[in-house]
Amino acid sequence: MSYITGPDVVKYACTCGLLKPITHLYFCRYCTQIRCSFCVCHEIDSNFCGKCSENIPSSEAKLKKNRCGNCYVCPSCQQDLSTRIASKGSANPEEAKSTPKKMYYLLCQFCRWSSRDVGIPDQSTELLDSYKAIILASKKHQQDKDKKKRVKCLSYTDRTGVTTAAIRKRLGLPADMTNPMLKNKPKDPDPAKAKSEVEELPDSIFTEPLNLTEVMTIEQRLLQTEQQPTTVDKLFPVHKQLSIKRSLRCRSCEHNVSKPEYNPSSVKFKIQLFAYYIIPEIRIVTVEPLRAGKPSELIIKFTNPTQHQTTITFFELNLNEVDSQVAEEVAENFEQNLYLQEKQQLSLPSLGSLSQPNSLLSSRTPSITVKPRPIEQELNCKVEIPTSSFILLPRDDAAEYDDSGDSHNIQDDPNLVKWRKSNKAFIRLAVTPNEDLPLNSEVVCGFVMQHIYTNTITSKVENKEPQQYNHKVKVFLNLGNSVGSFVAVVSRLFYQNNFEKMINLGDVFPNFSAKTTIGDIKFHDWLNDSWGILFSHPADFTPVCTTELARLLKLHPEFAKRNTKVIALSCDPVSQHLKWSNDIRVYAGYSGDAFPYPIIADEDRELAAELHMIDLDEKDSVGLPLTARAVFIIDPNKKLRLSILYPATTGRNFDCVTSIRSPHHPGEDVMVQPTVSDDEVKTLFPSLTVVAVPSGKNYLRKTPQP
Amino acid sequence: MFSLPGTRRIKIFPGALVCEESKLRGDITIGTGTIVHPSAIIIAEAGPIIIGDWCLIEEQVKIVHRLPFDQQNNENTPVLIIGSNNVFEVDAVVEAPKIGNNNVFESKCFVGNKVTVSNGCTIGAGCRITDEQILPENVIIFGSNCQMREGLDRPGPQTLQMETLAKMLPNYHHIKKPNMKKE
Amino acid sequence: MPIYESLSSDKLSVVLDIGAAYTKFGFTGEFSPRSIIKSEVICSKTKQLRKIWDFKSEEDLYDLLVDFIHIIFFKHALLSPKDKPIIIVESLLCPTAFRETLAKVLFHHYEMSMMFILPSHLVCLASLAIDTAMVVDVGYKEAVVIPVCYSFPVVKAWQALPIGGEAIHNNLRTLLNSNNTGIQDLPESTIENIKVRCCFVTKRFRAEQLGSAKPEIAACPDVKYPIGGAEHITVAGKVRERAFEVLYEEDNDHLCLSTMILDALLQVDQDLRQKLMDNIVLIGGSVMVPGFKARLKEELELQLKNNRYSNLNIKTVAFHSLPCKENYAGFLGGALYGATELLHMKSLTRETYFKENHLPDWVNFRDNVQCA
Amino acid sequence: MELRDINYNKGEYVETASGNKVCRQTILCGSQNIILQGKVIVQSEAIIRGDLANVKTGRYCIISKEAVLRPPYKKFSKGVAFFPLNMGDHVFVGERSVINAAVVGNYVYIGKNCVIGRRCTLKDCCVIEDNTVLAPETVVPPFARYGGSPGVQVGDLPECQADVMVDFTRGYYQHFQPIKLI
Repeated sequence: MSYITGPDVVKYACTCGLLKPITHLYFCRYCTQIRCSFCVCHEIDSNFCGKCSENIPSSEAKLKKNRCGNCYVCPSCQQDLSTRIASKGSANPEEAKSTPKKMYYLLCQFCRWSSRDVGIPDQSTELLDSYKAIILASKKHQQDKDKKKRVKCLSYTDRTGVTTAAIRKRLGLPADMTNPMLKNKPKDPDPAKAKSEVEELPDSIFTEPLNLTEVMTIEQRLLQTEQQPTTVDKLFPVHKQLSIKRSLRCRSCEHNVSKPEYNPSSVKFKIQLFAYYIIPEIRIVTVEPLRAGKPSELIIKFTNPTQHQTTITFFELNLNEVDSQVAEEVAENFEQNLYLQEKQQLSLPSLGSLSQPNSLLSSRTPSITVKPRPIEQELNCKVEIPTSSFILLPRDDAAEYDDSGDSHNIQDDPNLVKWRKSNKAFIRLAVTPNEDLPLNSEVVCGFVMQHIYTNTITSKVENKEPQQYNHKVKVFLNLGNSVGSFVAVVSRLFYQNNFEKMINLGDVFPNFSAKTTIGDIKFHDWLNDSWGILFSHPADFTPVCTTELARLLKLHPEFAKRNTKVIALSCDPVSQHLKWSNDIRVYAGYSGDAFPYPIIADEDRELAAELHMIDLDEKDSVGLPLTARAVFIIDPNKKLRLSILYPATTGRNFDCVTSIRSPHHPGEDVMVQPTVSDDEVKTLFPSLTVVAVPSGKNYLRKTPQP
Repeated sequence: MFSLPGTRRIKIFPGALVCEESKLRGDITIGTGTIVHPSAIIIAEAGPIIIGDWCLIEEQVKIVHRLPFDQQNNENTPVLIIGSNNVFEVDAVVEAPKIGNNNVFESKCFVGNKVTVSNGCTIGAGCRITDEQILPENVIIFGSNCQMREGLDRPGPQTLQMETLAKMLPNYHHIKKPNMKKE
Repeated sequence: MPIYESLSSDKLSVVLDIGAAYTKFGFTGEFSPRSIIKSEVICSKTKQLRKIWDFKSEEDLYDLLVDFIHIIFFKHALLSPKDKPIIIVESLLCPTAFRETLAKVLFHHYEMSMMFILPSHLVCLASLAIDTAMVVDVGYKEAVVIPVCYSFPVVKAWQALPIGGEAIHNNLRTLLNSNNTGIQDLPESTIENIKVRCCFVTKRFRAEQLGSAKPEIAACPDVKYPIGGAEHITVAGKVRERAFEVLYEEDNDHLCLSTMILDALLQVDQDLRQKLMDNIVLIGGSVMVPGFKARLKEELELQLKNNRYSNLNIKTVAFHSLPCKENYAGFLGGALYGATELLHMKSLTRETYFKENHLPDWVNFRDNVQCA
Repeated sequence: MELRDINYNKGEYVETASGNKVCRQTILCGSQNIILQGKVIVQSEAIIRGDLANVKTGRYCIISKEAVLRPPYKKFSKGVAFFPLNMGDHVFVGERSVINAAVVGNYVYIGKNCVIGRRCTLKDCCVIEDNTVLAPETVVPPFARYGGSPGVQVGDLPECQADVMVDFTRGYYQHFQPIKLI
């Protein structure tokens, strides 16, 4: 999956020093080195049209300017055009009996541009056929002429491919010699005349309104490179650009590492030395939350893609140590190349025109090997390198259909191998992010994997046994982001049930300062002497939160009536809050101008941690926990009166919160607190009614709402 | 929510093919020849919806009659009139308050409730039109940036396709019975 | 007819003009580029679209160019680059870092056989068959004026100002932001499209009027420009007419497009001045806007009456009309030159490059000595 | 990353003898015209319009939630005909994607929320990114990565894409497990 859509988390180091996922690497079995698209030589194998899937010989492609003769792209939106048939009655009414002519026109099915838009008349097949016939005839004529010409003036140049220019170059003629062109120049072209009159702006531009649908966009203009018209009535279809199939060649040994089949729609290859088929694939299965300086368990999966058993051994990865052997080899190669080229160049003038020309000397000049570069990846996590190695069984395609249990009997180190099935093994490793790793940074670890590469092609006849090599690969794993220290603290709090530090009901609510949508505030100052409701939501632009906040928006007058200030909180920045509050207003159908209550932006989750309203199960896109849905009610003495904590997934009913602030619906009777003694009650609430309950205790005492 | 049972408020004219598996809510009138595929959703929330003749409404289409917030709570409930020969392709979401004739709403387009659609418009696949505007006739909207161009003429009606569908669909689906007489 | 033969020969070589905004690519002997593509590439490391010219270091540029040249050859030219010649059209003011990295990419990575570097100001005259002209190149990043006298670019007279497509875009963005509240961060591609679809170079008196507090004339009609399907902005008539004014308004040093041309003229020998002014050639994508030439002529004639330039004694000003679109004028010159045998005589071969490990450059003393 | 287990409620799915897992909350019209070759997963609220024409999928196909497979139609002078929709092996169709293609090759990955226009041909080994809109009758060549609206080629795929897709769809099938009651 990750190869197709997700980010590449496991990367292998190519010999040239670039890091790539295994799918993008090649393995040259002649050099037993990893190669990638950067350090191999690309060559064009064949040209084809992506629309009609037809191969086009390179000579024809060149002639047609690398475009397909039959397929067109839309000048308006650059999609392929479809050919439509329109039947048209015969022009002569007398020939009414004749079958209606089939007329063709081009239509873009995406933007509905058609060749009729720009007044290209519909084409009949006969016309097209006749044109084709003319073209064919002229081609044949040309070919005949070419043939004749060739026979007639068979020259030395034709036979050897040595042209006068090449000889002149070979001889190293001075550059300032008279230009041979001048001799042959038939006539100097007339120099252009500059004009002092220039094209003035038409007056209509100042008065006529502009119809945007008639003016082309820059992309449309540039598609027609030669004319670059500006108005849509000059949009003409463009022939479709061809695509290519390419083969890849190792620069060191000149062997192909990839060569596709000729057929454009085939996905098979004649030569396929892909690393994915040769080198064991590594995937991350699970990794425990990573904390700076703390070891975590990492489980990775190895898959053996080959038909041969292999043994995997781990080594420490040291980035500073240059792979000396490779570097030397390459340097040598490089020098050799230079030497070779120099030799060629020096030897040629002396050999003169008698020797074979350069083009015949060798079909290819040897390639220059790409210089390896240091790997640009920092490691910030240590891997405990296992001392033991393990065996990876060969791949068995039949086993895919075999549902019965595994019948292997391999003695595995149980600390290393967690589980194995056919050619796969799940390996347990211990990783420790560096002590000084900052919060929420990407954790990358690496190691060297050695596997056994079995070369099945035998170079010598007597040596029938497949050769085996130990091949080492540098592997880098991106383990995701480290969870920060404070989250560690919070999670420890949660895990150890250490709730002493939590604010209890009746405690003074912390006087924090925070960034909000109304600017920076100090909580107690903001409250002044009213009641306060602080509530948190997991994230902006989420459905449940929007409905909650919208409900609150509607209820806000009710709170205001009760001398209660409302403030919201989440981990999103202020800018997000502001945008979102517009959404809420629209959703709630709120008519007021300003958003009536502020929203705190607790981006670093400090407040959330302090108030213990983190939901460890809900994480944002970078893996940081989100705030839960908490509600705190604070009285004018800044004491916590009530707290509710819902998980992020569950919405709250804010009508309920209103009722907390005044436990009954408006107009209904209100309960009197049991702490108020009966005597006091009578003085405070003269219209008190006591509800009789079976227990005989007078705790249900009601009074009309004050 | 509704006091009347849903079916009684749905008026289907003869010749219309409305699959049972479609979801129709509220006061909806469906004209002659219109085909509603299974799992299409039509919700008349703010007021009645009248769909004209020969409209094609494919799967997952959502036609919602919902007013913009600033027009809600008005006393008079406006009627959403959708003209004839409109095509709503798979997963198109249309909330426009007024739709003319011969329009094509391609797959996954979204037309907001501030957009008035005239005649012969084509809303391209995946286009999201929400800005308050009246789409001129024969306009074609396409691409990720909702580029506009003027068409030569209105898109051709899908009568041929609908004839085929009218023959095929009753073989496979339960069709809601027309409950209106021809006018 | 060898000249004809070379034009139609099978041996086509790639001609490349890597501009700051757009790259013009095509083959020798052809009259228009095969394609004009944005000079940007998806960075293999960050997976983000990056402009070639916004490179951070030479190594960074190397990687960007490798990817970019790959696209040119394998998506457009459909040609294996190994052992093929290439023609590069570049400005005389091209930074050394860029040139050398490009040479390194072409010779080391793509193993091209030879590289023929042509100065754009000179070669664009090939299609006009003239040898003396005042060449004004208004590109994306900057406008560069270099007089060419008898096929020799008078480099000492060069003038350059950062007024080009980018400056116009920034100006347009500011103008749009000031009368469209709530819409910010329009992508540059949208700004560019607003520029080419709505804006034009207005006449001088109109520009002055519209720039004043109380214009006496009505600006051209406003345009309602949709941004996606959810929003639209109003491109006011004033904005449409004033977007290009950055090119003509004198900056703090009293420099603008017209003064650049005349300042360059001051550096040239007296006898050549009138001839140069009778042969002004405008190239670069930014000069293609309607009204550009007319306004420039107006401005030049006005400046010539100014004290600063009165001793130039210029009577007439005349412009050439190129046989091609101005944005690929440099390319066309390269394609013409590249089709001749000069390609094999004058170009830098891979062998020489490796031996000398040096790319000839006019600013390099060593190369100048050789020339002399 | 290795795939995590994808759990489903056993009661909601029907498993056939050939290993197809089809959700009960799907709309399979004209089921006699739908051929699922085996080990195919059809998730909830997916729509397959077998009533219009034959729909055939290969082995190891995944039809995600709310995806629509709809045979394309073609206009002729005499009327409209619906064409069969053929899908190869190892194809993944993302959530809410609408497939009107005529042919979907083997080893094809179609992202979420895509529109594949009428009579498109997706050749073997191609990837359609999320939210792509392919115009009708588009041909996507092998090893191409398409994206955007209108869909254009945005990149190339590695040569081993076929095996990557085989591995992905097989892995998906293996990880698509009923919830185990503890």
